[in-house]
Amino acid sequence: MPYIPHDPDETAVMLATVGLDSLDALFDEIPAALQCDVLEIPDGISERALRREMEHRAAQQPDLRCFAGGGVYAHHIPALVWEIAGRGEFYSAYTPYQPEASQGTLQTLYEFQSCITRLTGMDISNASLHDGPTALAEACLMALRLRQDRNRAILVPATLWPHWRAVLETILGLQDIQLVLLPMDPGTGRLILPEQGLDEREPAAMIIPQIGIFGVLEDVDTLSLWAEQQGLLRIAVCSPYALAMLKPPVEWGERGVDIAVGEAQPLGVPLSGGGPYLGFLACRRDHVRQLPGRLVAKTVDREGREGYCLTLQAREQHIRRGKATSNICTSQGLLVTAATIHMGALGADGLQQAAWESHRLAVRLQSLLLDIPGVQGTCPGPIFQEFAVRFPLPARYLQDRLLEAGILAGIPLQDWGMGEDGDMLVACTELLDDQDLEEYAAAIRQILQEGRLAWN
Amino acid sequence: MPYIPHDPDETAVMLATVGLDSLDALFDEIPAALQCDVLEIPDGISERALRREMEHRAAQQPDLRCFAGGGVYAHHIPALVWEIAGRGEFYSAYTPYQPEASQGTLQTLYEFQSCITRLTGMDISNASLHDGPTALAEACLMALRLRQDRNRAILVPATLWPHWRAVLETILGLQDIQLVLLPMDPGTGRLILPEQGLDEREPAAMIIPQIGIFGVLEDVDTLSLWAEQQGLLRIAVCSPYALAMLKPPVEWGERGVDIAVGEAQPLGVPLSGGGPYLGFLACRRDHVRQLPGRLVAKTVDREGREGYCLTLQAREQHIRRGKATSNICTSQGLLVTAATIHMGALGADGLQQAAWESHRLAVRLQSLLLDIPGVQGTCPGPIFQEFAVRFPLPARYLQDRLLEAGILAGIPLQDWGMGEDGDMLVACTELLDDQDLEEYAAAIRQILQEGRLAWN
Amino acid sequence: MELIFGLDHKRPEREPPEGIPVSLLRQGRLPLPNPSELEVLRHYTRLSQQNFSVDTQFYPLGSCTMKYNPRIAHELAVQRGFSRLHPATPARAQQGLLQCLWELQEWLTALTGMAAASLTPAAGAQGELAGVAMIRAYHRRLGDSGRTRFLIPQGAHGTNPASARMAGFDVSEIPCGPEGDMDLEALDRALGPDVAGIMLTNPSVLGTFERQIAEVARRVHAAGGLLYYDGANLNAILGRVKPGVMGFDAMHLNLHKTFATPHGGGGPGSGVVAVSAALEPYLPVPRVGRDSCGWCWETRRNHPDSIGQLGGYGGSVAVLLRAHAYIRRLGAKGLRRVSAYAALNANYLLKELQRAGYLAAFPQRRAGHEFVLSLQDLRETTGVRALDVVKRLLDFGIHAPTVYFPQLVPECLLVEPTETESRATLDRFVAVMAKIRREAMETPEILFGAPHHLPVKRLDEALAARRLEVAG
Amino acid sequence: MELIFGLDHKRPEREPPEGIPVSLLRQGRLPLPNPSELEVLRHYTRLSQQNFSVDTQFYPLGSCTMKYNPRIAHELAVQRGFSRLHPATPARAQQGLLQCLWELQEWLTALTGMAAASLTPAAGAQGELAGVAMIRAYHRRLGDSGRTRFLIPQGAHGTNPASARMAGFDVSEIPCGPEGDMDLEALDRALGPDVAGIMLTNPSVLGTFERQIAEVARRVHAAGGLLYYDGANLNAILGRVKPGVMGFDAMHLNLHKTFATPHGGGGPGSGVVAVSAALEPYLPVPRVGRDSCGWCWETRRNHPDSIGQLGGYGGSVAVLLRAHAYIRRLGAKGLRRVSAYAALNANYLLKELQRAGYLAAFPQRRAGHEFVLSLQDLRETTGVRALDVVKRLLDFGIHAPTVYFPQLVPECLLVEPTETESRATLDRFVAVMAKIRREAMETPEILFGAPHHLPVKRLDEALAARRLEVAG
Ligand SMILES: Cc1ncc(COP(=O)(O)O)c(C=O)c1O
Ligand SMILES: Cc1ncc(COP(=O)(O)O)c(C=O)c1O
Repeated sequence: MPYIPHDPDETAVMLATVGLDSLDALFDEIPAALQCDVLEIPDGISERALRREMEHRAAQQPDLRCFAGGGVYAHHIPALVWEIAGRGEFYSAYTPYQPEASQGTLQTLYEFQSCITRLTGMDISNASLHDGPTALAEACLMALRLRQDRNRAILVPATLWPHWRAVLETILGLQDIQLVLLPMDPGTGRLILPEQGLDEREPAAMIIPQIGIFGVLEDVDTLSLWAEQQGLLRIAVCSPYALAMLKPPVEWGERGVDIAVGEAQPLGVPLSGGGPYLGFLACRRDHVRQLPGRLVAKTVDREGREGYCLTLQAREQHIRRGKATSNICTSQGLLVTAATIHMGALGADGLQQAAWESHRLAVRLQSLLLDIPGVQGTCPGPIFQEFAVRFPLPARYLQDRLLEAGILAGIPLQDWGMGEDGDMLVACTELLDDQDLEEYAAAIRQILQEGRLAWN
Repeated sequence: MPYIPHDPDETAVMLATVGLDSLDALFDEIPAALQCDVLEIPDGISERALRREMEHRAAQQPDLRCFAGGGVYAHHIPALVWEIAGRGEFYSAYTPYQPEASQGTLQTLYEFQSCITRLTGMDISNASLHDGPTALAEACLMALRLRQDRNRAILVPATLWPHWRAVLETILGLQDIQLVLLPMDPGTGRLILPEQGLDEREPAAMIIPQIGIFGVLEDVDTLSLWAEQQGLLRIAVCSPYALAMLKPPVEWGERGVDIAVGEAQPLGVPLSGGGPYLGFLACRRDHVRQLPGRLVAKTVDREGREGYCLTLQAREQHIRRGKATSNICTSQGLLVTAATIHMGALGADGLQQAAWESHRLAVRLQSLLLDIPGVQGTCPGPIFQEFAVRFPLPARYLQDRLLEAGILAGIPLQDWGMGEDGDMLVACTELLDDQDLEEYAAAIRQILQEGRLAWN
Repeated sequence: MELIFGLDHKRPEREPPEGIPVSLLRQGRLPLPNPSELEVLRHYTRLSQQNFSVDTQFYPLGSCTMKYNPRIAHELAVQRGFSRLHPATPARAQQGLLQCLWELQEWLTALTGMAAASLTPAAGAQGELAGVAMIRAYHRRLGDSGRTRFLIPQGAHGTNPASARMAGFDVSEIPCGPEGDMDLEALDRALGPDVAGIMLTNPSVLGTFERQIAEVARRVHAAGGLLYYDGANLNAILGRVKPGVMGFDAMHLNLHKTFATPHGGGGPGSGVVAVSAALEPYLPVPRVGRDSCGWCWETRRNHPDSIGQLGGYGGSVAVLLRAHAYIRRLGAKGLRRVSAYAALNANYLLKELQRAGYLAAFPQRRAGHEFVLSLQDLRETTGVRALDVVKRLLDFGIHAPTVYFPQLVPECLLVEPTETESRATLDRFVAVMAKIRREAMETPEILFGAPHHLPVKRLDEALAARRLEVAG
Repeated sequence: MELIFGLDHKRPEREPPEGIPVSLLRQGRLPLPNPSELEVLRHYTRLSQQNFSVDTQFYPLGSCTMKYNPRIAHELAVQRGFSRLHPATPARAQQGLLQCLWELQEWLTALTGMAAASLTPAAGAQGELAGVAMIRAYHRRLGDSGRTRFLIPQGAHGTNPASARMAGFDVSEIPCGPEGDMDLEALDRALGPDVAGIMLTNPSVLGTFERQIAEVARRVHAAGGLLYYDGANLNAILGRVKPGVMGFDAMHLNLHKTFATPHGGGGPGSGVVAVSAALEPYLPVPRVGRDSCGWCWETRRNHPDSIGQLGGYGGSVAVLLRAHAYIRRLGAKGLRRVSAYAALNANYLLKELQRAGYLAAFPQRRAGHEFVLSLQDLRETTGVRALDVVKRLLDFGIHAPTVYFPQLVPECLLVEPTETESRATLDRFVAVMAKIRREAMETPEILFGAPHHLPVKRLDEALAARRLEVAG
C-alpha cells in the first residue's frame, strides 16, 4: 500500500549508515531559519476517500454532446489507444536518452514522425511540441533563424484562431518580433492579399491556415503562390483530420510550404478541459538544423541491427544551452505515443471515414440551422467540419440554454472578442449522429420561438 | 480498425490456395438444409455508437453506497490491481499448459495458492473454482471421495447462506447425495448440535461456516471438536477479509479442518452484478489427490533454474476424463491474478486495516440502528462486518425507500425466504464512512417516523 | 523470479478488536507480505512480461479459439455502472444491466436456433453439467429413470465425460470412421433404453463437420435420447448453422471462446446454455425475464421445474456484457464473417502446411475452423515428438498448437488460427514450421532441447508432481 | 521491429466529398497504413516491452525524479467527467474541475511560500520562460529596460540559459566553490544595473544545498535583480523549505517530477509558476479564480498586465489533476515524508557507493535528493568512461543515472534514487556497481561493449545524425 517502502527498522539502519539519528537531521545543512512546515495543506486521506471525493468532482461536469471545436475536437478514440499508451512501460519511462533501453518509445516516436510527414507531405517532422499554438510560435522563430536577412517580422493572418495569435504575441513579443496582420474579408471569411505586394518591412514568413477562423477553407494555393512571389517562407497551419481529406501543404502553391504545424490533439488525445495536448511541426529537409524539439532517427547497433535514437541533439538546450533552437525539454511523449497508436488503430481508412462523416454532419447541421427563421450564415465558402452561424439571440445565451439539453453548442465568437453577439462557431465530429443534429436544431428553434413570443 | 484483417485481394489469393472461389464455398461439406442466416440479430454498429449505447446502459444503474453483503462485499480495490491484471499478457493468455511460455501466470497462481494457504493455514490450495458455492459443492464431493466408507451424505448447517445451499442441492442432488440439515437456534443465530451425536446415517462430512447467516460468529472450536468426535471430515466456509481477523480454520477444534473453502470475490474482484467471482479451496496435504481444479507447483528446468508448471493434471478432466476429480476446465484465471495482486497491493497490514475498519463500522451501525425506536436486534452474538436487524416495516420496502437516498440498505432476509418481514442483513466495508452510517440511520428514523404518523 | 513474499516491510501491530472473544481471533501476525505499491507493481508487471498471450504472440491453440477480443468490449463491460453493482440490488436499480442481459439471452437463443437460454453457467463445463442435468430431469419427468448412460464420440473433450459423470451418468464412447464422421452402426449398437442422450461438438474435435448429423439426431431421438451440443467450436459455424436446426436439444456456448471474452490465463468464462422448448422448464435459474415493471431476475419461484442454481448469482455478468457488446458491434453479418474467415484461415493454413510436408489427419476433408495434423511420420523417421515440435515453436515467438488432443490421432497437433490473424502471420507460421521440420531431420537435438530462448528451459513436470511444492 | 506501415490491408476507396473544390482536396491515397486492430495492439504492446520504465526497472536518473507515481492519480484524472470536457465549456458546467484546479493553485502557492500561482505552463522550460518574462515585465513596468542580462550558476540545466535567451536576455554564468556553494565574489562582480535576475535551483544540480542562499538573495535584491527558482529539485525539500522564504521572487514546479505525473517517455508535463506579490500581476493567463457564481477562468480581461497566454488553454489539466490527487492523498505530513525519504535514500546510497570505491564529487557535503559521483579516477586507470559504466548497468536491468551532467564535474554520474525505492533495491544497485567496478579493472572490454543483453547493442548515434533517416 504505501508509496514509501521503508519500515522503522530499515529507516534506523539506513540512518545509522549515514551516521545520523533522525530523518530531520538529513537537512542539517539547511539553515534552520529557512525550514518550516506547510500548515495550509489539509491532512492526507486514504486512497478510497480520495477516489470518492474525486469521483464526485468528476461527476459535476455534465455529459455533453460536443459541438465545440476551435482547433481541438471530440473525435472518437478507439479503446485500445489508451489501453496501450497507458502501459507502465510507456507511461513511466523517461525521455529516451538511453536508446538501448528505450527502443519502444523511440520507434513509436519515429513512427509518429513518419505519420506526420505522410499526412503533410513534408520531409521531416519533430516528435512534438507543447501544443499547436506553441508549435506555431516555434515555427515563426525557426523561420526567423532561417531568414536572418529579413526583418524580424511575421505575416499573421486575421483568420488565425485568436488564442493562437495570443500565444504568438506572448512568445514572439519577448523578442520584440513584429506581427504584421493580414486582413480578412468578413464577407467570405478569407484573407485579403495586399494588391501591391509587401511594403518595405519585408517579413521573414507568412502563416497560412488551411481553415480560417469561421471554418471556411482558404484558397491555399493562391496564398502560397503569393507568398512565394514575395520571397516569404510559408508556414502552414493544418489540422490532422482535415489533412485526411484536404490537400497536403507540400502541394500548396508552386513549391509547397516550408514548415507545417498544427494541433495533433484530435489524434487520440482527450479534450481534458484544455490539455495536455501536442503540437506537431514538420519542415523541409534543408531546414532541419533549425528544427526545435526532439527528433528520432534510425541507425544501427554495433552488430548492424536496426535501432533508433535521438538525433541532432546539438540543436537542443541540454547541449547547445543558450543557443539551442528552443528551450523545450519535456515535451508531449505519452501523447505522441497515443497519437501514433490512434493513427494505427484507425488506419488511413478509419481516419478518412471519420473525416468524411464529420464533414457530412457539419454540412447538414449548417443547412438545418440556416433553415431556421432568423438564423443567418456568415460566410459562404466551403467548410470541413466547422462553420460560423449568426443567431438572432446572443450566442452565449444560447450556449447556456443548450446545456440543459445536454448540448455544448459551440464557441460564441465574442468569447474571442470577434464577430457579433449572435455569432457561434459550430463543429461536428463523427461522435455525433443525425439525431443529435436534429435535436440541436430543434432546441434552437424552440428557444428562438420563445424569444419571439416574449418580444411580441 | 477491423477485427478481421483480410482485404479483398488477400481473401482472393487465399481462396485460390484452397481451390475455392467464394467464402461460402468453405462450408460446402455442410448440408445446405442445415445452413441459414440469423435474421433476428440487429445490424452491427460502429465502436463509437456502441460506446454511446453501453455508456447509457451503464448510467442507468445509480451509484449506491453499498450495505449489502451476503458473501460478496464492496471492498476497496487499489487502482493498480486491474491496471496490471488487465495487461494484455495476463488478459489474453490461455491456461498455462505450456509452462515455459506462461511463467507469469503460473507464478501468479502459485502466489495465490500460497496466499490462500497462509490465510487459512491449510497445506494446499488450488488455483480457484468458479465461485464460493461451487467450491463448497466440490469440497463435499471431495469429502465423499475421501470417505467412501461413509454414507453419501453431508451435514449442512442451517446457518449457511441459502444461495450456497441451493447450489449444493443442484450439484449434489444430481448424484443423489443427501443433505442433512443441522438446525439453528433462531435466538442466537448459531447452530445447535444434536445432543446424542449422529444417527445411523453417518454422513461423510460437516460444513462449518465461520460466520452464520445472521452475521454471528460461530463457535468454530466447539463445532469442529464435535465433528471430530463424530469422525466427520470438517469443511470450513470462510471469507478472506474475516480471516485477516479471525482464527484460521487450521486451528479450529483439536485437529483443524480438512477442507476450507470460500468466496474470494472481496479480494479485488468487482461485484459486477453477480459475477464472475472466484471460489477458493484449500486442504490438507494428504487429501491432495482428491483436490478438484488446477494446481501449480514449483519445479526446475533442465538447467536447474526454478520455474512453475501445472501439476497433478491426472486429477483433471483433460487426462482422467470421466474419472476426474471435477469436470472443471476453464476456471477463474484472471480473477486469481487480480486477487493475488490485490493481496499484494494491500499487504497484510492493508487487509487487516480494512477488516478492522469494516468491523468497527458494522458494530457502530448496529448500535445506531438499535437506538432507533422500534428497531430490534435478532441475535446477540459477536459479529465481523455484517449483522441482521429487525425493522418494524418490511425490509423490502425500506430497501426500496433507501435507494432514493443513494443507499443499498442490505439484503431483506425474505429474499432468501428466511426470517421475518422486517429482517434485513446489513454489511459494512471500509468504503463507507461514519457519515454514511449516520445517513443510513437518519433515513431509517425518518421513514419509521413517517410510518408512525401515517398509522396514527 | 523472487516471490512476492520476499517484499515485506514491517508495519505497526494492531490492537485486537473489542467485543470478539479471544478464542475466535487470529493469534500472531497474518503471514502475508507488506510490499510498497511500487514493489507490487513492478513484481507483477515483470511477471506479466513472461507470458505469451494473444496480444503479443500468434496463438494457434486448437479448441481454444485464441482470437482477438476487441478491447472496446472490455472497456464497456467494466464501467462503474456495471462493475459496482451488488447482486442484491433491486431490479429497478439495475434495468440497464438487465436489458443487456435480456437482449443477449434473446440473441443467443436466435443464434443457436433454440427456444430459450439461461446465462448462469460459469464456463463450458458447467454448461455441460446443466445440459445433462436438464436431460436427466426431462427423462425423470417422463417417469423414465432408467436412462443412466450418456454417449460421447471417441476422443471427445474431457469435460464431456466428466460432466456426464458428475450428473450421475455412465459414459460410452462411439468411434468414428476414417473421414472423421461418426460410425453410425456403432451408434445404433450403443443406443438403447438406458441411453439418456449423446454429447457432440460439430465441427467435432477433429475439426471436421459431422455430415450425418441429421441422421444421428434422427436415430438418437428415435431411441428416446436427446442430443447435447458442446458449443466450444461454434466459431466455425457462427451465423450459418444453428445447432437447433441440426437437431440438438440442449447446448452451451463458451462465450470466452467465441464472444470476445479473453481467456485471462484460464478464465473467467461463461457457458450459457440454450435448449429446445421441451427442456425450457428445466433451465438453471436465475434467468432474465420481463414483467410489467421492466426486466427482472426470475428464480425458482417462476420456474419450479428448474434444475436449480449452479452458482451464487446470475452468471458471469461481466463476461456476458462483453459478449453483448461484441454481438451488438458485429451484427448478424459480422458474425457470419467471423466463421467465414475462421474457415478461410484454417483451410489456407492446412494447405500451406501440407505443402511444407506436414500430414493432415483428414486430408480429404475440408477443415472447419481448425484441423488436425499428425506428426507420426516425423516421430518414426527422426524420433522427434509432437511435443518437441511445439516447444521449438515457442522459440520463434509462436504459441504451441494443442498437442495430443484429440487423443485418437497419434502425435497430433490441433491447429486453430482464428479469423483475426492475417495472412502474413499464417505465412510466417508456415515458414517456421517448415524450418522446424528441416531441423527435425537435420539437427533433432535442437528440438529435444527446446525451448532455448524463453525465461526458462524445458521444465521438469514429473519432478513438480513428485515434490509437490505448491505453496511458498 | 518492422514498422507499423508494413501492416497494410487495402480498403475500398471513398468518393470525394461534395461541395469542396477539387483543387482543395487531397489527390491519391492517404499514405497511412490500414492494420487490423490486433496487428496494432500487438505491434505497440511488443514495442512497449522494449522499454525500461519505473514500473519495471530501478531508474536512478538524476535531475528527473523517476519515482513511483501512484496509479490512483492516473485513474482519477482520466475520469470521463474530466477527460471529455471541451475547454470552451461554460464555467458553470465545469465547477468540479475548476474547484480542483483552484485548490491546487492554493496548495502550490502555500507550498512554495509565494503569493500566487498560475497553472498554465506546459513544462518546466515554459515555466522558466514565463518566470523570466514576468521579471522582464516587472523591470519594464518600473521603467527599467536596461536590465538585459540574466545570471545562472555554472553548470545549470540547459533550459535555464535557453529560456533566458528565448525571453530576450543575455546570460552570464557564476562559478561555484569547491563545496558546491556559489562563489559570492564572482556573484558580486557579475551583478550590476544590467542584471535582471538570477536563476537557481536549490539543492543545485550538484545535489547540494546552497547554504548561502539568503545572502545570495540579499545581494541580488540589493543590486535590483530578482531571483528565479528552478523547481526541478523540489522533491528534495518538499514540505520543509519554501522558495519564497529563501528569498525567491518567482519559480516553477515540475509537476511531472515531484507530483505524481509520470514522464511518459518525455512528457506531458506541467510547469506551474508561482510568484511573490510584486510579480503577481504578470502571471500568465488564464488563471483560476472565484467569483460570485463559483470558480472561473480569469483571462487578460481580469489581469491586464499579464505576460499573456503561453498555450492555447489553461495548462496541462490532466497533469494538474494528478498533482491535485497526489497532494490530497499525502497531505502536508506525507509531503514532508517524501523529502525525508528522498534524502535518506540519496545519502544512504552515496555512503554505500563510496564504500564500494566510487568517488563523490562533494564528499564533505550532505546529499540532497541526489548526488554526483565522478568516475575520473576510473577513466584514468582503466580507460573506462562514465558512459561505459552506465551502459553496462543496463545489462543488469538498472537504468543509467544521468551522465555528463552537471557538466562541470568530469565523467560524472548524477544519481537520484527517489523516496519510493526500497533499501533492498539500493543495495542491489550498490552490488551491481561494485561488480561493474571490478569488471572495469579486470575486463574493461565487457564495459566497452555494453550493453550486451538488450534488444539492441550499443547504437551508432553519429551515423544516425549523418544519415538522418527520420521518417519511414
Ligand atoms: C471441445 C471443448 N468442449 C468443452 C470445453 C470446456 O469448456 P470450459 O473450459 O469453458 O469449461 C472445451 C474447452 O477447452 C473444449 O475445447
Ligand atoms: C534542473 C532542471 N531544470 C529544468 C528542467 C526543465 O524542465 P522540463 O523538462 O519540465 O521543461 C529540468 C528537466 O529535466 C531540470 O532537470
